[in-house]
Amino acid sequence: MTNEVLLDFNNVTMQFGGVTALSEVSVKIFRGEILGLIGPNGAGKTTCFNVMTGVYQPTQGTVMFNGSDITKLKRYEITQSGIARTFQNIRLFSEMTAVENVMVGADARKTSSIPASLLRTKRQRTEEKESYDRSMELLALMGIADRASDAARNLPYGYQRRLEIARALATEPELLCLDEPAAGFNPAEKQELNELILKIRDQGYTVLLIEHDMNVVMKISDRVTVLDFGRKIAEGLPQEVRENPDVIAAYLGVPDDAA
Amino acid sequence: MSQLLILWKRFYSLFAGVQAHWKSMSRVQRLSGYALAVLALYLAPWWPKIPGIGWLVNTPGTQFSTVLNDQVIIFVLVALGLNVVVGLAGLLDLGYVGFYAVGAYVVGVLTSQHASLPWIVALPIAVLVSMLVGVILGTPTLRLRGDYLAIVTLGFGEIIRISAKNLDWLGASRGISDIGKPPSIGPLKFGVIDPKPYYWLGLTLVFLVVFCLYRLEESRVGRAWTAIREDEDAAELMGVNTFKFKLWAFAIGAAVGGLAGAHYAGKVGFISPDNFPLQLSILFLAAVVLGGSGNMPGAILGGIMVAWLPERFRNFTDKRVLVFGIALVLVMVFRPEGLLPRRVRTKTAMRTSSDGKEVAQ
Amino acid sequence: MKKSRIVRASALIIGLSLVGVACGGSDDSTSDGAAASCEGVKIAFFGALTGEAGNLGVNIKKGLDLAVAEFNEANADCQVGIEAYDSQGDPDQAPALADKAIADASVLGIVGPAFSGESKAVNGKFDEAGLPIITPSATNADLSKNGWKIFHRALAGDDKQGPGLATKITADGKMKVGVLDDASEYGKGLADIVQTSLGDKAVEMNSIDPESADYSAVVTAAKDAGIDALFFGGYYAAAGKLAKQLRDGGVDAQLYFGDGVLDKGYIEAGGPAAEGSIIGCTCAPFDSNATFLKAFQAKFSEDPATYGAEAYDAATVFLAAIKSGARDRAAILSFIKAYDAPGVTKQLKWDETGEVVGTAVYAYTIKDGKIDGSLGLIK
Amino acid sequence: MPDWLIVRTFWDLTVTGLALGSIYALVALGYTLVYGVLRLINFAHSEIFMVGTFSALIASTQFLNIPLLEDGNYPYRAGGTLVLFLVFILFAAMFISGVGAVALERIAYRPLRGNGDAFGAIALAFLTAFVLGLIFVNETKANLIIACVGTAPISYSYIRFFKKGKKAPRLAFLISAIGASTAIAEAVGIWGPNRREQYQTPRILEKKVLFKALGTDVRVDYVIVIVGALLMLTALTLFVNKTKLGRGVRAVAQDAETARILGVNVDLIIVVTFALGGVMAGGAAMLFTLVYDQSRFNIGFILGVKSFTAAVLGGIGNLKGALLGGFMLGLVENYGSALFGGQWKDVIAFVVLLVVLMVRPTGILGESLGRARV
Repeated sequence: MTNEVLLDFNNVTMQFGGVTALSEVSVKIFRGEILGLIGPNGAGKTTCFNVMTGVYQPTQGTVMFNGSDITKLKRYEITQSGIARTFQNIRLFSEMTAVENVMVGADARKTSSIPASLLRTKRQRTEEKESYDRSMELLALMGIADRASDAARNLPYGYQRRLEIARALATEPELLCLDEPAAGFNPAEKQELNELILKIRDQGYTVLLIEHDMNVVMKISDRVTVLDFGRKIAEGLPQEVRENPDVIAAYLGVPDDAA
Repeated sequence: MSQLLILWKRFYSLFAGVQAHWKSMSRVQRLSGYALAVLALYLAPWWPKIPGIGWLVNTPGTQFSTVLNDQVIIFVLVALGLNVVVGLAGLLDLGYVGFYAVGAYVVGVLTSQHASLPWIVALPIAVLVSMLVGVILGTPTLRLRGDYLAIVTLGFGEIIRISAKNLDWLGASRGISDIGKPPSIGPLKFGVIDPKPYYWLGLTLVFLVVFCLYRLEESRVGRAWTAIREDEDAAELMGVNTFKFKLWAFAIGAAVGGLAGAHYAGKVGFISPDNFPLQLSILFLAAVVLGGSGNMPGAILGGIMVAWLPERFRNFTDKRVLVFGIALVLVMVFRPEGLLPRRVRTKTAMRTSSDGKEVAQ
Repeated sequence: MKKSRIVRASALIIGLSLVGVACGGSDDSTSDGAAASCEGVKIAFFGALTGEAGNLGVNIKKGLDLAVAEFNEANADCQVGIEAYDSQGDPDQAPALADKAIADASVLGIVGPAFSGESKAVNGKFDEAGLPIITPSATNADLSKNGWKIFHRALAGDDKQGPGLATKITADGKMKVGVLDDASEYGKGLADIVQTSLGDKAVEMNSIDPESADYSAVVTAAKDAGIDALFFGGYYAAAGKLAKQLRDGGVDAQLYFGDGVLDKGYIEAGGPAAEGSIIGCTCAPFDSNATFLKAFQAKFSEDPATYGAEAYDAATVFLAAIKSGARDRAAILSFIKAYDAPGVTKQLKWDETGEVVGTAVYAYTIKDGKIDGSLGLIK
Repeated sequence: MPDWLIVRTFWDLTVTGLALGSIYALVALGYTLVYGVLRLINFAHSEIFMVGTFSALIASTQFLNIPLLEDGNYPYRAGGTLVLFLVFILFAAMFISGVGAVALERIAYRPLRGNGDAFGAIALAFLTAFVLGLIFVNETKANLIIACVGTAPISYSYIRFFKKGKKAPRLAFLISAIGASTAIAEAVGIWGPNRREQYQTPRILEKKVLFKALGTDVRVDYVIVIVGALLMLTALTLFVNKTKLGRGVRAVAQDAETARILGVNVDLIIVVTFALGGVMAGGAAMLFTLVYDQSRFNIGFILGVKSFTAAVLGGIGNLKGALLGGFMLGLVENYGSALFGGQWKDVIAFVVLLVVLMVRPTGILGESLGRARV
């Protein structure tokens, strides 16, 4: 972890009609860290994600990534500039094979298009091979290479969750946003996932993690940001946040393992 | 009941067995198999003479080889093109007949109405113009969601037909006659009566289109299209420039539709707005979905069925359309994914594998 | 390793196809020409028997049936067959049917094609194959200008009908005539000719969509223009709807139509609004020939309808050719070229473009819910 | 003011445009309701309308024994008899169209939702047998019956048991709808009264000019159509907003899964939706015959396309949008015809649709029965 700011989520307000989902939220993510983003249901975590990845245009505020403003960029341009994400409810391309799913992500970095594909130029073939090799590598990294040729919809739940991460990683992001990757996992699986996320971080990726399960978040996050009702109420090291009275109040009545 | 189920499964496993057997053969054997199949297709005009299966394929009341070209080839080409738009990219296009008409009209205008270019020169222009029209129509409309797109494309199909019907420049309701024909090559004479050369030309075009589309499908382009069809938002968030690829799908579909129209115009020599009714768009779509959308063999089969069946069963002429309608409902009830549903391809994995070995299953 | 079934199947198909190639040059032709007797001699009908415009084709087919039945009865040693090619009036379906007719060597002549659109799509084929045709109903003026040697029609074209109608309208003293059409090839073509013939009496009223239910925009325009007559080029179903809505909308201009409206369907569709409309046609009144009328009524227990008599005439010419001993298409064609005899509708003699020499235009009117031919010749 | 046709005849065009627009609007309601609940373009809805026109025609000629013409004149009625007759014909058309729409759902859509019931299964079994009988057996009644008896149990069991719970892809619904649409139109064309020819209706309402306003004759039939359409829309809105079933319709449109969990009988709601759409189409059909007094087997197709356009124009899924879209389309078509000529009518309609969608991608009033998908 360095002190270099990778993503600067600057004073963002997001309103839907009359409802304010985020209110003047500022978050900084440093290169190489795992930042945990927590908060009760409806606190605005996924909205944060959606603003970062261009799904929503914020009503106010800017998102700076690597020093440039990405607020107005199109979604695919944001991905190509280095932010990738997974989804809270799995959104794989279910009719495609696992490896094809990952290849779609890998293609984000490729340039050959229709004419090249039609002519099968040398570069196109090289790129296809690169995409394929990289995708298989990522599937292996996630431990799901054995089902590479199966349709995504036929994969077991845990595989699908990990496939989403592989697909996101294939876009070669600098920042990886994981939206509740451990949802629906049992403790053993969660443990595996924790190790996986740490491994990813150690490969040089920056990770933004939304998680319900406090144990997961506290265990692996370098820093934690807490949202409640669309406002940032706390930020800091896991230990500090855990003892923050505002956070305790926000979570009162919500058991730690609410996921 | 359970016995029925078992029978059903047997039937399927038999089918799978043939497939496995096919895969187990050597490359040479497979290639020679393909070559023989292709040759058999080129000899299709003589199929009705084959004892045994002749009665099955023959079309009583109409000339079989004319049906092969004017109906079957046209529908197969169109189904292939529309399959890119609807089956692969998941864009519901109810006005596809418009592109078909553009192709035919460009050839008509360039070879007869306002110029007398040879057909062979007009053909690529027709394809390009259709593609351009696809881009022009697609640019404003592809931002619309699925069903809005459907009604807007339907409107475009109608706009093109009505314009052709009312613009004197396009021959209005008189249509365009004396459209140029493909140049004769050696003994192959593209005349008025013998439809066989047109069929062979059309079949060659089909192979060409299949080849090109196969290359696109088996590349990043095909993956992008499928991803868009499966989940457009997720695709965009994975870095797919969805608008660009949707526009490409639209343009390529339009180009193939235009090619079909140009081939048709060259064959029949006369086109009028009555050749391009809105209902034809719906038949085209039916061909794609009936056969199995998103799957080239399916689209081809669907095209063949929709074109050939009505001619085969000409003997109950007045009930043909009724039967067609009921059959559409029945096929959708019994096989909602079409006659040849698309299967998840495993080929990508095997073919592009870096070390040439098949990926462990 | 065994040979694949697919390989075997393909090989089998190829082999058998080659056998087919060897056996006969042209595909699925059924006959190899006829001998001196009339065995395997057929006259074909080509046009719509089913579908949208099926009525018209059925009328024509009846005329053909009657002629052939009479001939076969009179010539026990020469039985001529009938083949029907039902195109549903669709230029898309027509070529495959035409090729079938061409390939069937026993088909020596064609009564049809019934419509102008399908004629354009297939007449070139018939011309190249030398298969003579006599159409009893395709009246589009341009058809005879294509240089088709095999083309004949048993009635005058729209280039005669249009001026005839204009003459009638002028003779009726109409000064401001709205000219409307259905944007079909037939309707637009005829309306244009009528408009040109009328000169500055005509008021251009554009087109309507025949499938549409609502013509209120046209009714409003007609009312606004203050016309005293209206010509509509189109078919009977649209004409009926139009007449009704014009009358309901308070337009009482005299209505004129072309032969596409000469059908009892117009009266059904128009109801009281159809009364008094004037319809032009180059076809002769059904009762102009008493023998034909009686024979027709005896066979079908109904009156002949539009083009029935023309179809009868066309068939008669072919049958006369067969009677004269012509057994191939070329002989039949030269027989027709030289033919000059009275038919039930008119003198049957063709010029080199295939136009019949008689160019009479008749006017019909609707009286007491019936088509009335008493207006007689208008030109 | 320029002396254009459209300026001179503006109010004439407005009245007739609103009358046609009312019919578009009523048919559009059916598209909108079904789309809102099932996210399905019910392509066969236009044929439900067509069946409605035939029901109205048959109700008047067969049940009320009104002749087409009496001594060459229309058999006009007046006063109480007229009202009674009109109401009877209206209910006949509504009833048959409603039943038709429900049957359509059972046969062509429900089996695709993996929820086929006995009625649909039996109907489909017989349709299968009919097709097979036509293809493989000569078309005699005895052979058709044999084919039915032979194949019905197989298809019946297949639909009832093997297809349980399997939901077909969206396109399959559309194709099934197109097939059903074709089949219904053709069946009426083959076996209906007067087959493929135009079918006339007796005209019992004299088309008198009711009053003059702004230099325009306002005819009584136009007034009935416009007022009738407004009344029916009001009734429908009340039903959807105030009754339990209506709330169910809205709930399912919002989120079918949640509604199911909350105890809403989704299948029942879908039936209600189709029935409502059918009834509205039946009403539209009766009003249509009142103004245009004729019908034909293929009358539905173009009118259906237009009405669906109207629904999209107003914002599909939105009841008020259907009304607005219908009126707007009727007017635009009429004004456009006067400006550019009747042959460009459809082009004008579609261009307006395109322009509106460019500015407002979910129609003028937006979607409301359900919500826009992300």
